[in-house]
Amino acid sequence: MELRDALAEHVRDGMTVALEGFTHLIPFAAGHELIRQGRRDLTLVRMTPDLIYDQLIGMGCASKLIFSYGGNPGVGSLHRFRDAVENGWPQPLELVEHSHAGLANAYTAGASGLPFAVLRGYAGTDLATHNGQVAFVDCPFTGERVSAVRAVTPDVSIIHAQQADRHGNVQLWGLAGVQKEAVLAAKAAIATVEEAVDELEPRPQSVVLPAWTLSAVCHVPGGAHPSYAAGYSTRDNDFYSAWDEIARDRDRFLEWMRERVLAGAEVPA
Amino acid sequence: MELRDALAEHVRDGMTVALEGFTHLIPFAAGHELIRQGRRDLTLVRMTPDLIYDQLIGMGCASKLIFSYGGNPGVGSLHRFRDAVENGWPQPLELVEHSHAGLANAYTAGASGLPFAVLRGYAGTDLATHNGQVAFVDCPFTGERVSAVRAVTPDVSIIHAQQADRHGNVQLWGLAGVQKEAVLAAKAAIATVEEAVDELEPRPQSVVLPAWTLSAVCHVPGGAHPSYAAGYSTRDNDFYSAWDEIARDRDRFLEWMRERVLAGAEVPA
Amino acid sequence: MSVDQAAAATEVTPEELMTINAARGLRNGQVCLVGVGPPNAAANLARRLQAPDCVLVYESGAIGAQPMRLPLSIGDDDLAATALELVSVPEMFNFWIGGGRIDVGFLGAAQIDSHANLNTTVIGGYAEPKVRLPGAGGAPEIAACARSVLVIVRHSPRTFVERLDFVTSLAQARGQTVVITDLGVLRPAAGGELELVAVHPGVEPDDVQQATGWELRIADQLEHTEPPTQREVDELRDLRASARRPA
Amino acid sequence: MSVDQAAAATEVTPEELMTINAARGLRNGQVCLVGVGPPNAAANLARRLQAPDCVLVYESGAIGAQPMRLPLSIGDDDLAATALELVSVPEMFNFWIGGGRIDVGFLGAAQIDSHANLNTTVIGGYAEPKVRLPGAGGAPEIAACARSVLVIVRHSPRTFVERLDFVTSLAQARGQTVVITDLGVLRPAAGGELELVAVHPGVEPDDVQQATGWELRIADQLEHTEPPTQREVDELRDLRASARRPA
Repeated sequence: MELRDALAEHVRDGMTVALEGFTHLIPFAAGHELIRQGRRDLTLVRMTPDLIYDQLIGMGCASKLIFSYGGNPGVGSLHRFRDAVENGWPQPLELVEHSHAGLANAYTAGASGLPFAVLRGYAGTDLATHNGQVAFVDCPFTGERVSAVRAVTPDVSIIHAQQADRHGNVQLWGLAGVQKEAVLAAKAAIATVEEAVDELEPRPQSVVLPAWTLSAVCHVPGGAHPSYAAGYSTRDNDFYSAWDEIARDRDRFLEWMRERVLAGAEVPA
Repeated sequence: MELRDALAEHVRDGMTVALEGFTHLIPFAAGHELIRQGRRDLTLVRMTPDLIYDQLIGMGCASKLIFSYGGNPGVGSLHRFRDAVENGWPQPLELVEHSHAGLANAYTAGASGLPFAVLRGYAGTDLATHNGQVAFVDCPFTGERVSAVRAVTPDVSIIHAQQADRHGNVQLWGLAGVQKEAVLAAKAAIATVEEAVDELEPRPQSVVLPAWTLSAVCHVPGGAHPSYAAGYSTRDNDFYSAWDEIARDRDRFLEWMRERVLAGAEVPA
Repeated sequence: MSVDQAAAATEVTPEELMTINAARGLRNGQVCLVGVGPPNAAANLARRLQAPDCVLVYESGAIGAQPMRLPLSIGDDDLAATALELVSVPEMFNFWIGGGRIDVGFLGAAQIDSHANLNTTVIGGYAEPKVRLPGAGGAPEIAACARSVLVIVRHSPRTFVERLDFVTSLAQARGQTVVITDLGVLRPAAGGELELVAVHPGVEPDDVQQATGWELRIADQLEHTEPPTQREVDELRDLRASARRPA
Repeated sequence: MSVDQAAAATEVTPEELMTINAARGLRNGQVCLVGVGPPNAAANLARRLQAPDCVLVYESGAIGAQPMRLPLSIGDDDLAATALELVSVPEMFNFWIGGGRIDVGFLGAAQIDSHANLNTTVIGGYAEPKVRLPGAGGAPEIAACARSVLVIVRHSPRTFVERLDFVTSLAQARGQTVVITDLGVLRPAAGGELELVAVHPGVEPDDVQQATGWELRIADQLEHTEPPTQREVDELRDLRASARRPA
């Protein structure tokens, strides 16, 4: 299926959408297509918003962000995210802010069909004060107080993986992040893949998502750039560094997006 | 390390001990060694007691059982388990009885350092009435009532795996059951392995337990028989069927245990 | 169906009759949670007949298993070796069963009541049981979370009881329940009480009532199941024989 | 230590000084949870010096990573490729961090208070921040669950503040906390208030007080850290250069 058609069919304005991938396998091509399709008012969910959400936020696609770490890893700030929070540009961004453990468990609860999950954490921090999706419950056996996070159940989750077979089963390997949980927590799920193969070959440290857990599978080689797909590409650390300057200035950012994303062709930066 | 020495050092009368392995990789050799060492008053934990706990119970090693399915898979009853529950022979057996989901989550809570876990299940059943380690909690966000199980944290967990490397890292592959959770929930953990290798080679569908999560690793080829170790042996279904008759009669059972287990040599049945 | 195609009802065992009728209910693409015994045979029989692409899930952690032989236990090597994916048991129960991804869950029982609640725990009192049964296993969550539940159980007054000695699994709240016995087929009517909706060839409604420990509701339009075909019987027997063949 | 062996303090940058002092605290066999930046450099420096067998864990899911080069992000391919095991992020936080299996957790901060509570969320008010920082990441759970926490942070009155604008991570409840800055080393005294226990070569206690936004407790027996050795500096610089070398 064409990525364009899959996203047009499944993602509509106002939906809650998760593009997952923890440093590795971030579905950039799908994010760019959402920008081209002009989606608005999305609630975006991601543990690490990374450059992809910096771009979606800067292009005015999102009104709310559920996240746990909003930096450019190893580089510094996400300037478009900061501009939205600090100055409301191009529009205000409501935040639902977790720790990594909190958001990971919120996905896990969603994948398990549970309304919440319990974990250690949050006690005594200001995170619990500002996030209505965090609460505390008492252990019915020991009386100990633990924290609880509300389940996250995206309307659509989108991931990038290395391979799909002819039945539409998808396999990813290497750092697996929270992708299985994001897919299984969602009402619909879309995977872009580097390669279409006849049969999946079992691999070490892999995650397989059966075809029947996915709504669409799209063949998009290089669809994780500037993130990477182990076995197919390496992380474009230079681009991550260069983004700092591109995103720092609103006009420079808009120009880059017009040239590199809106123009349509997915070219390596 | 010799299995005999590892068990003598770590397992003492009255302890809570889990021997895990879901059909696959059941640590029979370790169970037999516990019988030879004459352990008493153990609280045994296992999702599927299987033949190994039928033997430990019948030999009077256990006073309490935490479990979720006490049958001989595909064959029928565990007669020594039944005799203990129905007639108190050779001694009464206190039961803490879960569903699979309940006990799996109790291990998971233990591995996570949490006092309890939440799940769907138990509502309306008599299981909740008779098991003090099951309760109900209300979701702090939706008000929905879900069930809760108390964490299981064995004093010692024992597993069987395919390989250990020269550093003591252990790898198992195939059906992985709840072994990782059992090891990480326990205060001490022992692994028996089919083979000692120089380096572990990454494999599909494998679980690796770093050396620092284990208290002892023992080289015990065939240590899962009549269960099996994928890649090394197949399940001895004939023995599982034959056990029905051996275990049905107390004298026949005791004779078999004397000849095959107490005599010391681990011979294939 | 011609007489040539149909195997005489007397030729098949009660278990074969239940297994064949259970297999008929499965369709391609359905995700089936399969346990040991008749469910295992029924699901694998369906794969040989009308549903080659139904997805078999075993609570041992095998997803999309395609066993060549009939597995004897749910942890057989053949299941793991042919599965699309293996997951841990906690993941199986949390993400796959608890997460509501099972279309058809198979269950058996030592006792069933008029609302399809099931007992697999004890006959007699819990503290001093007359017969200690294996217990719950995955049944309570399969009953609670699968989209539909298929109970396979032999019909007798000792099994179809007015009051369970122990409620191990609560009747399906979420979707459909079908109870397939060696006498016929029952489904919950409005209100949840089981109703006899079909009888097998040669079985009269009164035979079923005699084997049921409560006053049985019988559907106005009682149906008759098709007798097992020769192909169904042959494939089932070949499947059972395969369990004893080396891989 | 002879002058020959010691690199002159002026030769090293503040970040190098912090990194070298942090690396010195690690021992073989310790399980270290490592983030980006100085912690990453410190842990990998320790592996080249006194602790070749310390175990590196990255919250991205890599356990026992043995990177050849200094990774730039915690999700670099080199970490995954050299790890003993990769686990999902939920498993990392539940079983490995939450389960209390980390001996040493490294943290940084934009603000730290007198009890070693940390802010990585905002400068200014939460609703209308002056500076929006990245946020929590894994810090709150590392702070709560690791056996000891090593905070690496540059010393300035803007960072060492009387009152945090936001409490992202609560000070270590379970074990030891050590704060390593470019001026010295602080540890909680009885009651939990940080106390200056050591200064780096050439640093006076008053320099540290000037860079601290509250009245600083100073240990009765104030120690002086050893100056970085030439080997420490060389290895650290080679490590940093390695990040830019192809694999």
